[in-house]
Amino acid sequence: MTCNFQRKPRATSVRMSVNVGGLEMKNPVTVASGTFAAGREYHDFVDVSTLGAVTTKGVSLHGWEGNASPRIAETPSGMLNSIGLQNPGVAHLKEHDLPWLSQVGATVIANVSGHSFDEYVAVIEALEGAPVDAYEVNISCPNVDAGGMTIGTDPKSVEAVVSRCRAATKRPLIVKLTPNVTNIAEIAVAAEASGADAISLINTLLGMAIDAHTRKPLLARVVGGLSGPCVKPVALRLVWECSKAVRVPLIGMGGISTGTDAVEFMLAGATAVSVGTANFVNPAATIDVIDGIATYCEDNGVKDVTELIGALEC
Amino acid sequence: MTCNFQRKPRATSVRMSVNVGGLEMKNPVTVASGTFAAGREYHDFVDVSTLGAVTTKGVSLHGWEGNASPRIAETPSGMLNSIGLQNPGVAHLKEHDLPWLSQVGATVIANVSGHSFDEYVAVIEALEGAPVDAYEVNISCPNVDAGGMTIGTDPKSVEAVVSRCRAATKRPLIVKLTPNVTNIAEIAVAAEASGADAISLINTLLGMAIDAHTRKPLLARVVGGLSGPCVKPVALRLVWECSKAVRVPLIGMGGISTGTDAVEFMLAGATAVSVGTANFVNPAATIDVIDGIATYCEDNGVKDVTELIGALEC
Amino acid sequence: MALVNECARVVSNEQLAAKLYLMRVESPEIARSILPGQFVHMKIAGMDDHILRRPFSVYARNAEEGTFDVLYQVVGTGSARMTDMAAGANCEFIGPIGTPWQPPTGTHRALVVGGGVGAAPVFMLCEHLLASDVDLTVVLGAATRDALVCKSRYEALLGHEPRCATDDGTYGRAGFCTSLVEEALEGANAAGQPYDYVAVCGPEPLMRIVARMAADANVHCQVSMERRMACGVGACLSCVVETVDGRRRSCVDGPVFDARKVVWA
Amino acid sequence: MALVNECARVVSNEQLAAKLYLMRVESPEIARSILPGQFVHMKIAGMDDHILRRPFSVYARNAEEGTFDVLYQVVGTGSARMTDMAAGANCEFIGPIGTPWQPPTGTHRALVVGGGVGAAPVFMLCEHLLASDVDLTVVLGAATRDALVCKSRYEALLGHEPRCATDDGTYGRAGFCTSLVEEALEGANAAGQPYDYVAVCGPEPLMRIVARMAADANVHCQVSMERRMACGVGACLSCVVETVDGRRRSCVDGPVFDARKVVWA
Ligand SMILES: Cc1cc2nc3c(=O)[nH]c(=O)nc-3n(C[C@H](O)[C@H](O)[C@H](O)COP(=O)(O)OP(=O)(O)OC[C@H]3O[C@@H](n4cnc5c(N)ncnc54)[C@H](O)[C@@H]3O)c2cc1C
Ligand SMILES: Cc1cc2nc3c(=O)[nH]c(=O)nc-3n(C[C@H](O)[C@H](O)[C@H](O)COP(=O)(O)OP(=O)(O)OC[C@H]3O[C@@H](n4cnc5c(N)ncnc54)[C@H](O)[C@@H]3O)c2cc1C
Ligand SMILES: Cc1cc2nc3c(=O)[nH]c(=O)nc-3n(C[C@H](O)[C@H](O)[C@H](O)COP(=O)(O)O)c2cc1C
Ligand SMILES: Cc1cc2nc3c(=O)[nH]c(=O)nc-3n(C[C@H](O)[C@H](O)[C@H](O)COP(=O)(O)O)c2cc1C
Ligand code: FES
Ligand code: FES
Repeated sequence: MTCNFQRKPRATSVRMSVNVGGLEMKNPVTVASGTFAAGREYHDFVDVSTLGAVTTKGVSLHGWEGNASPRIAETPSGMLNSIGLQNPGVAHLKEHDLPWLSQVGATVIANVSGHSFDEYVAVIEALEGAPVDAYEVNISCPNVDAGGMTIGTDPKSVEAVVSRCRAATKRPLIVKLTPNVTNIAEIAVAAEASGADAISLINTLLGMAIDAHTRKPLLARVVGGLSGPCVKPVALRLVWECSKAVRVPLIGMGGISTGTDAVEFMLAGATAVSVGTANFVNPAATIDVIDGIATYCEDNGVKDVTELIGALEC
Repeated sequence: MTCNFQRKPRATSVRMSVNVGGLEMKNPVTVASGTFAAGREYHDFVDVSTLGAVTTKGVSLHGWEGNASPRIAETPSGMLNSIGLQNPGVAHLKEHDLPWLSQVGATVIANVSGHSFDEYVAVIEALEGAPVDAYEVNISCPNVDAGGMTIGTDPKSVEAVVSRCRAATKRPLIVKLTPNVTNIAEIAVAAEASGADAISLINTLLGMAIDAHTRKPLLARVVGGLSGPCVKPVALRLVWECSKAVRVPLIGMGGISTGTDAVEFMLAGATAVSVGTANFVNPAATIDVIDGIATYCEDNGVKDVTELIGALEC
Repeated sequence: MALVNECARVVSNEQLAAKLYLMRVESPEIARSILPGQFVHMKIAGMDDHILRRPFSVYARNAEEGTFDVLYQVVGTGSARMTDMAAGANCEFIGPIGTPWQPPTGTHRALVVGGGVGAAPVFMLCEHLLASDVDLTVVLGAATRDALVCKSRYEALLGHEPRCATDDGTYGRAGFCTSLVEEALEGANAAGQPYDYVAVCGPEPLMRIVARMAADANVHCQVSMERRMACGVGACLSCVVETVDGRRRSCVDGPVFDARKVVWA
Repeated sequence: MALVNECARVVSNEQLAAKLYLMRVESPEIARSILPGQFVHMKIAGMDDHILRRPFSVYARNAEEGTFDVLYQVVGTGSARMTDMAAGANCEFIGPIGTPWQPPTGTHRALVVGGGVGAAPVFMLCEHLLASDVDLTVVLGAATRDALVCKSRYEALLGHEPRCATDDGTYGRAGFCTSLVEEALEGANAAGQPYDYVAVCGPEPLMRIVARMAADANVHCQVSMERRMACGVGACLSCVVETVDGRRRSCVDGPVFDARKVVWA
């Protein structure tokens, strides 16, 4: 019978801050876009200003209504979602969410979506005056028909969209990649060459679930994105491959639930990490991950968390 | 305190046989190559002659010694392996395994590997006189440096190897695809166009696991192939995508442990299924899957198991 | 009211009928603050390959003793696993979540309908209505006599039997409880004492029909919408309900919705 | 001997020392047929996200009562979960697996070395050697006094204390047990009564050193090699050991190998 209210990371002597392509984070832990809304829903559990950053739910120019229900299904050690980037549009984000985030003192990464190259740029332009610390350009959502993942699987379109976003802002520009590709290194190199300051990965793996009894897919949209612990091996491998292909820092994600998981991603080459699906299981997962990283560092004589980045021995 | 010795499927009124591109199977259940050796190791648990087919471990011309240890790691609801196609060569298969399989009356799919197009053809040629019912050409192993997956990710090389194998045999030719590609349909179409009688999928997803404590990868080869229940959503999605792209029958696999899992793959478009990692958990998994399919059919008024193929409603 | 994630302890967990169980947990913060119609999001221990929480309505609570009750039906892995939880077992609940039942101010006569396990989420509402001196009619429906597991609690609360229907006719009216609802609405109208509030929880077809009847009778009606949920706190947009105002989250914009706002499937 | 997958029942499961437990299970088929050095592949219930079985050597068996014992150390998820299994719990074992210890025919004097939990897999070998009137020396090593949990069983079997060493010097010889092994080999040679068989089970560095000593003393030596295992029955090639004859499966070509064949890492 214990409750913890609005947890914060515990004190540690470890230097926890990291710099992700110009974005200063007080610790290496942010949240995966779409799993934390704009922070308010989790503020009862976690003081969101103590996170490395809050990454907001994907936002488009005028908002989208997303896909039909059911939108989720549970799968072995994971889940599928086909939310379809439901969002009320960038104006709503600016009016309702960013002021609140700014007021509580959170570091903010705005996750940007679009159905066209123009829409990505328009969203960034709309946010340029707002209190946002970095952009994460989502070219990897498997749940929308136009834009999203289709852009992120071809180096040419990656170059096109990233260079246009780059031209629209001087703020740190993070590009979020899809794992559903033959050669992630090629995509990462294209993003880097077009001006990305950092790369985040992975978005969800495209998957499907079927109810044998009804003979229907469990998701109304048939296919959806797989996330959670089950994808961690794939995510780690992709982060490791990217870390060998590019010089820009990486934000690693995919199934991170504990400090140890986060350390594994950092060893594989990530500078920061995102906690996604784990928030649904444990609403204070972000704080547990931050504290877990600190414990690992303390136990292993690591004075500065950046010593972990790419420190895998192989 | 119960033991079952050498189980066989129970009797059923359901018509269970399927035809996979010319290969007659008494029921839709075979085993995933590399998880069942050549059947003998499981014959204490399962009468292997009662399976739809026994798919043998990948074989190369003169044998390979595989990768260094450790070769496996457990991951959430799955496992990674980097066996690296260790095998004693096609002569050994012909001398020791095929005669035994033939003697017990098993239907046999020989899984064929090679480091070069020539090697694939040479293995098939070596097996032409031997008691083999079909070939499964593995162009999707993530654990070897030459051949394997590198061939299976490019439609051009798929065409090259499949058409050469096609020319070497009149027996049913199954081509096994890797899930580690951007566009599975394109690969499947290339295989079909080059003469494949059937397509099997998925081979393992490329993944990685790290021991944070030692800072080393858990596999000596760093990366390995992910299998087991965790990959089922990805496998189902790929089978469904392929079933829309090609007309040849599909053998579906990836995380199948129960009859219900198998039914899901058939609804998604598979004509037959393979049981892989589940054998390690439950050595009689194949029989449980066959019986489970029969139960599903009985409970749902399905008289012929082929009614399930592609019967997904969406 | 702030949400908490409370580490709770099972006090008792007993089978009431086929596939129907009652679990009492000690969870003082949630027991203290939960309102009728709100729910909790439960982390069931020991099913590590099933990662999501499971949402359950609160059937009753005892604020002083710091306990609340969940009436649950075994439908799958999680609910099956719950039946194994013995007294003393630990589990985690996020709560109290969602919009409570909100009878219009000045409600005099209310009709409350619970179908199947939907009888539980309306019990605290009935307590509240009686405490406010509202004239209350309760209709319960179930598949069969033995599944009417809430009847005795309602009897004790109301001082008389709730109106019951069973699909198989083994108790009360034979068939769906919608016929009882229709009669109640018509009777009240005929008597010139129409209801001013209808609350219904149960399978979606039941709620749709009752909502239609209430609309026809011009009575304000609320329904409790269940969706598959991931976060349970409004963050993930898994659980949306189609409404005339667009897609709304059933976890925090609901589960209780104005029936006229819902666009039925 | 055919392999079986036996659904067994826990008879008892008690803690012997820090992180060391003894489990007795009723599993008549395996108890009846298992040979010294063979192992079982256990499916631990209730850890559904950890799909693989765990291999354990059999410490002792009672063929009449149909039980066998496993001595296990808590090192991770599975072994931790095992500690929760109460008497009456079910679990599945594949067995009996692997090559048994094979003292050369005509063995007169044998030296058996068990390091850590490696003391368990050699116990049935010692029973066998004594039954065959072999002159037997047993050396046990452990980290600390309390971890010498097999000592009393060996005492009862031998009629005297085994030779013991503890890393921290809290019992017997201080330091690694390899010094006791060296002395035994040298003493036997000096006495003109050399050993004709050495069996060793324990951490790989210990086995490597003992194997070296035995080779130097020209004594036939067997070792028991542990590898991470998936199938446990010889099908998957997960568990290979480097040998002079190439890569061999530790599950069925071992776990007991001729020490001269092993190519140490
Ligand atoms: C706000 C709310 C309140 C609820 N209150 C109660 C209650 O008081 N008592 C009770 O018995 N049940 C209640 N439910 C339903 C309960 O959450 C599901 O029965 C439970 O999650 C099933 O879990 P499982 O692991 O047993 O089933 P699973 O194995 O996950 O699934 C079995 C079946 O149940 C369906 N299902 C799964 N999750 C849900 C869900 N969230 N809503 C509807 N169907 C679902 C699946 O589609 C599937 O057909 C409530 C649901 C919601 C959303
Ligand atoms: C033939 C054989 C006989 C064995 N006999 C015994 C015995 O009698 N008593 C006993 O306590 N242990 C024995 N072991 C080791 C035992 O199998 C492992 O300790 C157990 O599998 C660990 O499971 P876990 O889930 O607790 O650990 P995990 O969480 O899976 O892993 C914890 C640590 O143990 C290591 N590990 C996991 N599996 C193995 C393995 N198969 N071999 C070696 N290290 C492993 C991992 O690398 C990791 O460092 C034996 C192993 C083999 C191969
Ligand atoms: C419900 C849900 C919604 C998501 N929405 C978005 C989104 O709006 N934008 C985005 O870039 N990624 C989105 N993602 C992907 C996550 O940010 C993350 O990349 C993925 O879930 C893997 O991390 P995890 O396993 O920790 O959840 C979403 C994931 C989930 C589960
Ligand atoms: C230990 C192991 C060895 C494998 N060896 C082969 C192989 O030799 N040839 C091949 O085509 N696939 C091989 N595979 C892949 C499987 O055949 C199968 O495609 C994959 O494991 C997915 O199915 P599953 O999840 O049911 O195991 C191997 C898989 C495992 C786990
Ligand atoms: S369940 Fe996440 S928003 Fe409702
Ligand atoms: S564990 Fe599979 S071959 Fe040894």
